[in-house]
Amino acid sequence: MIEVLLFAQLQEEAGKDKILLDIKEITVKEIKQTLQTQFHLSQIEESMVAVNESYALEGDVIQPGDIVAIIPPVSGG
Amino acid sequence: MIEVLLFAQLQEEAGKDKILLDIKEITVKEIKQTLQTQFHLSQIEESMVAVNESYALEGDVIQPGDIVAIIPPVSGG
Amino acid sequence: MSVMNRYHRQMLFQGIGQEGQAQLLSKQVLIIGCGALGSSSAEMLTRAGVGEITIIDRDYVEWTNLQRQHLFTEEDVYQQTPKAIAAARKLKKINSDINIHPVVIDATAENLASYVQHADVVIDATDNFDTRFLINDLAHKCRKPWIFGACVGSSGMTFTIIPGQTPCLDCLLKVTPMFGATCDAVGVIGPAVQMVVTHQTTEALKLLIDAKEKINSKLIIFDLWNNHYQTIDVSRAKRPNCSSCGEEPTYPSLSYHGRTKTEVLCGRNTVQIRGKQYSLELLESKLADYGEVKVNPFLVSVDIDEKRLVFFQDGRTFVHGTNSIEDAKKLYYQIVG
Amino acid sequence: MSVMNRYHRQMLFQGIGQEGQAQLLSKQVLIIGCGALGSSSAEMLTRAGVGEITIIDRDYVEWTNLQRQHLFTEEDVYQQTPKAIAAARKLKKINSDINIHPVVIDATAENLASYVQHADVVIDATDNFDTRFLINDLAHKCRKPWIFGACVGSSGMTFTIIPGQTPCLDCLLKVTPMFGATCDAVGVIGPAVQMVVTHQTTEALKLLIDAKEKINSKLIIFDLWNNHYQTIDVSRAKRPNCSSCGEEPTYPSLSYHGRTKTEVLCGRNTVQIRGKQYSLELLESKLADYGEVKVNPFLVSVDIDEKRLVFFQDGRTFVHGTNSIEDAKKLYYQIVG
Repeated sequence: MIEVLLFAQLQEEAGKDKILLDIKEITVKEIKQTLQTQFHLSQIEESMVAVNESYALEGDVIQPGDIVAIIPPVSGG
Repeated sequence: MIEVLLFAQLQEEAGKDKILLDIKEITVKEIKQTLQTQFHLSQIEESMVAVNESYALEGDVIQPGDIVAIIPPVSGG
Repeated sequence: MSVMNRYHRQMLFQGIGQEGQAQLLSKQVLIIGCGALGSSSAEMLTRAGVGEITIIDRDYVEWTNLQRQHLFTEEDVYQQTPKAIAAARKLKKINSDINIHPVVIDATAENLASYVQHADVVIDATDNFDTRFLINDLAHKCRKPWIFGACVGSSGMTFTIIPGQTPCLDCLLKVTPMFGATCDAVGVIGPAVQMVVTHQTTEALKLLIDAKEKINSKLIIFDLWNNHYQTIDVSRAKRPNCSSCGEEPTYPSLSYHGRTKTEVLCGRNTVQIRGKQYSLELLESKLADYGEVKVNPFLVSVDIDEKRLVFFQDGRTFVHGTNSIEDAKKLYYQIVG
Repeated sequence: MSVMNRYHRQMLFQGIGQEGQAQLLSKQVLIIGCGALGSSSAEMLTRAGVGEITIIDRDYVEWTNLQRQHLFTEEDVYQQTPKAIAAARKLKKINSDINIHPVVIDATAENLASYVQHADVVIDATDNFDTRFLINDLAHKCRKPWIFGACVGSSGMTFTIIPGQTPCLDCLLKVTPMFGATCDAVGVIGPAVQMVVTHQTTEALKLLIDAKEKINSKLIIFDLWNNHYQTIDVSRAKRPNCSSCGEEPTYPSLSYHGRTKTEVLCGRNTVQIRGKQYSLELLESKLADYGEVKVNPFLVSVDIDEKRLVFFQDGRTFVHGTNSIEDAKKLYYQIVG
């Protein structure tokens, strides 16, 4: 299982703050596409991704057991 | 290595907020005694202990790699 | 102006919405203590639109408060305004739609009971463990959720205690600590206060709108200066035989025996406090920060400003130099926490 | 009264002490924006005794602000007091020993430069990415640390950006986001604001007293309602060829081309804003929350209250129904963030 945490406006779009994906291995780029397809997240392309509290690049591989945070641009203040 | 985080007044007494102990295995009760002897922490007896973010009992065994938090009674408000 | 407009951004937040806002406006919160934690909690809940807020505090505003206690100004110090009153005046200017009840009393088992009974949520903003254990017992007796919070230095902790569900303060600490670190002894920075209040307020909002599944079940401990933040699973700490939250509770803080008692010793300019029995050795080392300490096998004494405190082995403390129970207790809790 | 007495509890805290307090009193902080983040930052730094605090904001106090923006009262709404002025009035009552400079302007590349130049630390309390990228470029050009902060809903994030050391905002976001979520669109709760401010203030104190080894090197992201808190190591994000913090910086936000430009269209009761080029499709879905949206292949328009916004494909936006650049920009940033 890969645990995906959604922050801010992405929660509203997905209707939840946490998603469990039953996937073996997936790149950051691919997980963005998967989430985009399944949950129609409008800003996933512009979102930062962190895997296990570390900034991730598009080609990084996510393993089962990893915790992924999807952090969209937030501008309120 | 066992990583011990000290909070609040214990930091002042120990002169640091983090202690690394090169110990194989140790119980919660024993680690309290060890810290007491080495750093003269006045309130370690009354402190809560958490191992890997879980409340620990005196007999629990701490392993290398564990993160231990020592939380003394704090009363300010 | 429309009430709805005022809370527009909060109603837009999906977790609260219009329904949640209506609930907030119909609820009562009791804030015990109006120092750093209490004044900020009161401000945030007032802005959020909680319908009724009762604030209990025995103290007045002083210079050393201004560094971290929100709502208070220099004028409050010059006027020596009681904290609950000073807070209420500011809060009414912020939100005239809700009811603020300032209560200037020293919280005791007797006078606190009816306030706890009428509250939907109780917020701990006290500065000593005696009052916290009193709250713990009263909250369990009345089946009310309460939100523990405390801070010193750059550290703090908070935990939401729900009767019949979570461990209670007694479960967590097992014994009443001899001393809790106080801001008077170790100091404190404003952000440590705000961090505790931020979590307490969030949990209060969840409790008030009955968002049960969102309540944080973990104890939070942090240190902002050293960049630590832990969320601790404390479910193991719950004891079925706990005297406050167990199967046959005795509520020890509410019994005559368990209480800290005070009396003015007539004609002696002295207040006697009868509380916990402290180890004289531990006292000796603690008191060294405050002034010259004298010790003999029966007592420890220290001079602080114009007052002298004498701690006896049997749990009695004399505060010489005052006839005011409030002043005496204040000094006493500054030291023992 | 003795200044030392006022800061006693903060000087007792070992991390600051007497020396640290003296340093705070000699330093300058620039707070850009005085909404929710800015008003609370200003209050905490004022109480902590930072010697000079400059607060820049173009806006005035409104009803919807009171739910989360500290310092402001109902009276400020009735008077439509500019936020920076309203804040400064309250702050002077809290601490008359320090200097507060309220500045009521719309921040631009020109007028912001000298303020950044004179500050020891810059705090981001803005509500839009245009100004944040402006701060990012100016801070790197002037080699000043700045503390990014933002929040919506129950979430927020903050990161301390130190030129020559950490990644910058441009490194983190790679592209300027099309839209940042705003409180006007998604709502916000007070604790989310305070959580960001708590971290920003702590980092500001560390920077001001030069406690370098204590600076939090991680980006903090949290969600209070859902009980998430992560500290993210972003060191990998730093790009040597970054146009703001890289080896050959061009500071794109400071160039004429990179700036958002505004002009009043004479006699048309309309303001033109020339900014980023937005995807009309994305705009269409975003704008649906605000009112009826009309679309054709060249533009998207929406009516909001008495105004009409028209977004063109080339990055121009018309705000019909006003001659005020301030009003037009405010509405524009409420939507695009």
